[in-house]
Amino acid sequence: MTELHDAAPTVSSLTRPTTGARVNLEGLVRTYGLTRALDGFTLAVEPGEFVALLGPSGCGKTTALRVLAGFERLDRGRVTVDGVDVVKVSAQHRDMGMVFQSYSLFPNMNALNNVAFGLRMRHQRALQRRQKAGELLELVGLSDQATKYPHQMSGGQQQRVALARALAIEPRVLLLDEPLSALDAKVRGELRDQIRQLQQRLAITTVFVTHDQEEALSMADRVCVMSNGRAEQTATPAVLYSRPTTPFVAEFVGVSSRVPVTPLDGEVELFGQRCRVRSGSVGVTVDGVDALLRPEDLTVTADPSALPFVTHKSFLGATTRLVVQVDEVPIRVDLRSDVAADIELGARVRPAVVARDVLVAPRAPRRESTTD
Amino acid sequence: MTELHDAAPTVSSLTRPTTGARVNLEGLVRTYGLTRALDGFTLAVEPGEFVALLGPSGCGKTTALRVLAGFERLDRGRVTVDGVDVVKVSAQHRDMGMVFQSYSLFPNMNALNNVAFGLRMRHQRALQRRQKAGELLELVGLSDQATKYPHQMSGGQQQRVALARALAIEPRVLLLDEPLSALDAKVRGELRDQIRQLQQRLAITTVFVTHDQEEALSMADRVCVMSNGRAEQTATPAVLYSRPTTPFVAEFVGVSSRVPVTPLDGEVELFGQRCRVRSGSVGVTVDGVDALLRPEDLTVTADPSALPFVTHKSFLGATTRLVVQVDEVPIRVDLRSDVAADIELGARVRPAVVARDVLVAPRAPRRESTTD
Amino acid sequence: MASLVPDIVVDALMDGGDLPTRRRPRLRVWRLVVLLIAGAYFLIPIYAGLRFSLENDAGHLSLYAVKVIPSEPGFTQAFWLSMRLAIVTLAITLVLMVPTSVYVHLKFPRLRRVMDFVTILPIVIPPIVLILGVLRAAPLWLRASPYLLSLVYVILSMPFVYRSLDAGLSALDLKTLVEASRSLGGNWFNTLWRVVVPNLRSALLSATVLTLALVLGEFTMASLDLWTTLPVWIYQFQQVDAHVSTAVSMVSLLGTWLLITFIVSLDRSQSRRNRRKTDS
Amino acid sequence: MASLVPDIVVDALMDGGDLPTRRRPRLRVWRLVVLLIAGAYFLIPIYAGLRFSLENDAGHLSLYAVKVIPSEPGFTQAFWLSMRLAIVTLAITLVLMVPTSVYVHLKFPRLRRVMDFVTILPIVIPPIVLILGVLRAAPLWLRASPYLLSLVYVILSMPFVYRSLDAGLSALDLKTLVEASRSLGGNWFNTLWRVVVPNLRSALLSATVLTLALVLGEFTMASLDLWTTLPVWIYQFQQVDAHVSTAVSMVSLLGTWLLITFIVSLDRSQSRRNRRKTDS
Repeated sequence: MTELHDAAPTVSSLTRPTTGARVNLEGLVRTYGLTRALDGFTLAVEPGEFVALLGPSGCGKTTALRVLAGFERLDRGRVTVDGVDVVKVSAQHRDMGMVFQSYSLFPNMNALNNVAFGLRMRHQRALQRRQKAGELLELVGLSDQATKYPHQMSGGQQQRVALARALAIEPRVLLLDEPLSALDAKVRGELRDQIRQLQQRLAITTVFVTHDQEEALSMADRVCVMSNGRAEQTATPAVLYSRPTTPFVAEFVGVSSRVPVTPLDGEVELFGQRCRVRSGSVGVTVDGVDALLRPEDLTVTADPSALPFVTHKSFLGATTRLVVQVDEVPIRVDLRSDVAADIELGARVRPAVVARDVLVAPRAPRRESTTD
Repeated sequence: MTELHDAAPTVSSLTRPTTGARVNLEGLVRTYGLTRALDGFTLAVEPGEFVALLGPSGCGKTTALRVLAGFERLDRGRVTVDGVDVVKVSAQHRDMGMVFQSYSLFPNMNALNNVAFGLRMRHQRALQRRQKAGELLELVGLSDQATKYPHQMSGGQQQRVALARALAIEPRVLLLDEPLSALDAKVRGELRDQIRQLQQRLAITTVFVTHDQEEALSMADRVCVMSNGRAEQTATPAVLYSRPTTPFVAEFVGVSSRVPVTPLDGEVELFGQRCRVRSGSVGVTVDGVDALLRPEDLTVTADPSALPFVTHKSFLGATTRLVVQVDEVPIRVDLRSDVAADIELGARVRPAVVARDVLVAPRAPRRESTTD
Repeated sequence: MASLVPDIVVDALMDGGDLPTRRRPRLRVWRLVVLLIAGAYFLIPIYAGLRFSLENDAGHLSLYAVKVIPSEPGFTQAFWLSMRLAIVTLAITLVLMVPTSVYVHLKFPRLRRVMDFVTILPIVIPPIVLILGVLRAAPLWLRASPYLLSLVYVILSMPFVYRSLDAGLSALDLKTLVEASRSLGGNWFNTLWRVVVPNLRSALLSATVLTLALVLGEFTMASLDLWTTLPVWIYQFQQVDAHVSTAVSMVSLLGTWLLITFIVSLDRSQSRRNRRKTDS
Repeated sequence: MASLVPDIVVDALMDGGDLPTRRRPRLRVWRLVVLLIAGAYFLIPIYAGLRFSLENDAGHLSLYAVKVIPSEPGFTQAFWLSMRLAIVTLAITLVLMVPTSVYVHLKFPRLRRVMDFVTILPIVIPPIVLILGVLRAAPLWLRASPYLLSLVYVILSMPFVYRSLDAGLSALDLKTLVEASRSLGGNWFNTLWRVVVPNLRSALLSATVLTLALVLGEFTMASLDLWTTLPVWIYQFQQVDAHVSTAVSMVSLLGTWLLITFIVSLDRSQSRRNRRKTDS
């Protein structure tokens, strides 16, 4: 975790924020046989912005990235970088640095030569490219690994070299294709911080593909939630979390408990309490809506005379998550761990809403218990 | 997530809590050449208890589990189940159900036959074992997958069948060897809940090996943190998190920021504030200690005249994590997301301790920035 | 190489059911191209042979060459000798190689490199050198028996057989499967018979087919060891009647292929049956 | 099969540096056992051959058989014919198979099954059938040239060569490497030459060694096509002087092995050099 201590290398242009490119994807369509991987996908990325594409597998997020990189043909739509249409430009000439999910380092080259490869392709002199590659390895904290071959490095180190390699060509756009998904929890967390830090320091326009919402929310300036080849909602993590504009986003982002409610005059009744419906709540129809309750929107107090009781209790560190059975519906509640310590498994409790307002969404059909 | 709705199958003995076995591992030693994988490891597991073995790779946690399962020879030490020494008993006769990290289902058998395999080895009749296997598939919510072959199922489904298979033999002890580590974040979370739920319902003694502290803390009754083949501390998640007894545990469990302090009369000064040292803090020596501050122990208030400033900001859902630079030391602080919304990146802030007391540990040598 | 034969004959030429829709049309064309090239390599010679064997000396179409085969001097003996050699070789090979491969994989995975080395030797050593050496080294009683050839064929088939088994075992995660079976109460026999072998079926079939093809087609060793196996007989009889000799080689090719198809179809029906029943 | 040869000769017999300590003592014993068994299979015949070639007719030790080799009638021609065939075969094979394998892997991974099938055919078709068919099908001008044999050897070596390349390519994650190179500004030539081929070195060497071994050792095809390659000469000369013939086969074995060792050592020094310099 101490990579935060890293002194910035005292070298050259690397630490000066370059101006990132503006990227526009407009109405992308890509069809494979009968499947539409992209179905009118549109996204605008500001210069220097970090945008995450988030969605379940098969939602088209990787296809979108590969279209941007030039690896995938487009049936319809426009891709512009700083206003210039690049659809006809081959991957080789797009100047986009890409970090792949699997370890994509060239096995026959050591770390330094891997990083220098892009410079070599740009016909830079040996001395120059070696110096630049060295600087980049320093930037990702791997100066001491320069002569190591990929197979001699850990997964996390390899991905950092891959990052350095992508940055070495001073790309106009940095593309990250689930670069963390093959790593251990701990390494993943650390690399997450490091990527975000570097991206901010270099102010490079970045598109990041992930299926892990935690990753997307914690790293990105804006998150684009995708489904069926389309952008469902593109917004800052906080807005996405608290004000989803489509039922899909409401369901997909964050952990929620669903409680059936009947809205009346912009209010709903929950646990005997009247709560305001959050403005911007979606699809409030007559024939049934659910309140979507985040675990932190709720609290419970011990009350032996209450009917709801605690069925699960799991320690999360600062908070402890309880699952409370209310009228056959399991409700997730996060309490501060010291508060939760007094509540036993099986205890009778009275739930209450602590949020200012609650999110409401059309009632979902009960999903089967098959979790995947 | 809705597997919590599962009605308990209305069948037979499965839902009746069986009495789990008591397991004792005493002074286990296992040497490979010059390396001691186990170096006097001791652990007592109560009947029906769920104990997690947590530690970095190479700490001996898997070896301990394999010794218990009978797959690994022991150089010294005793393994007793309900008081009976089982060291000489072969794996085949130990009656322990095991779920492996990788998909260990027999590829040539469908789900039902996989679950029934253990019963077949016990010479149960076809009709009987088919019924029992069916009940177990129902228990893990996969009745509809009975005739599917492993390659036709998702990773999560395979692990649930593996769980059903391990439970089918009504094992005295359930052994879980990182069963979730190969799965996606979402599936992992769901399966985590399900395993814990089943374990509690069946009250089966369970030993769970993991390197993921979140998993260990959220699932286990007690967690045994291991290092170098020894148990560092065995305690409930809450105690482990708030009262680590060794520097290793303090460092390994949870995310902490280290701030150098000078203890005086059981107090330390932090950000101009005097704080009590937590009772049980370890190794308070004269020549230098650090306060270990959890992100939730701290808060910050905006103050343009302050020196510390926000270097990172990442949205975690209910909370937002800030990294605040205080005298060259980065400090992690978790704020409620609505509070943190008002604090910009780069803003000057004044940190403060909100915890009742702070944990103190011997100063660690600055680690290198190589994160793995 | 493990699943070669079952994959080949059945799946490779038909459309795999799980082929993504998008690739289908282009793939079909390419598949056709590859098969046409393969055809030029293999089918033209076979066609030429077939035509020649169906001609009489005057160049007219005739079945006489095929009809007279069974009555030609020496044919029956050569045929049965080849069959006996094939069966003996196959038996020795499987009994020797299956337990060895499983054992090495399970207990001494690091030995696999040595095995790789040892089993490639028969390809790297010129056959003429091998057979001359064997003939000099073998004791007299063995040199007098055709089954010395079987021993040689066991060696020759080793590269294919070992690599088939190795690939099959590598695809398995053998250690975990064996441990799973053990922890569920399976003894070693049950573990091998119900867990390991069924999952090696493709590899075993592949090994079997390759061994049979090798034994039924081998010429150098047999002719140097002075035993008239089927290929040697075909060669010798060419001087007597080239049409008949070619007809025999065509029939032998057909026979080999029928045998292979039969074995592979055994595998297919077996796996289909397995899939149908829920509790075997 | 990809990394067979480099692994084999160097690593398999020495102790791998990364061998876990615990397994070492037991492994050594087992390695010895395997090598002893392999020895019984291979070294005894070779020893017998060696002894025989170093004896004169009277049974006394003598080097005369080795000394007279170069002056024996036909030897030089046979030797050079074999060499020429080896080089031509190798060239055709590599030029044909390398681009094909890379292309199939990259663009049509589903075609790999068809390739598996096609490239196994030469093993499944009895050589005697193949050569008889080829001889009937080939046009006259080609039948008059020894290089018809090269074409046959290309086919015969296909199973080994394709499988070597296939294994090498499968170990690579070719698609990602190619895309990484492309996105860094590499054109197709640079991508192939600097990224793909260097990482296939082991596979290419393995393919080369197996092809050379096959061509230098093949007897059936050559003798049926009536060309006196080295193995055919050895066979024929046995009737003239068995000692000399055996001596030649020993020398040819030695030659093949020296060639292989040389090629493999090229690979080793190459990779060591690569490892030493930081910017090539």
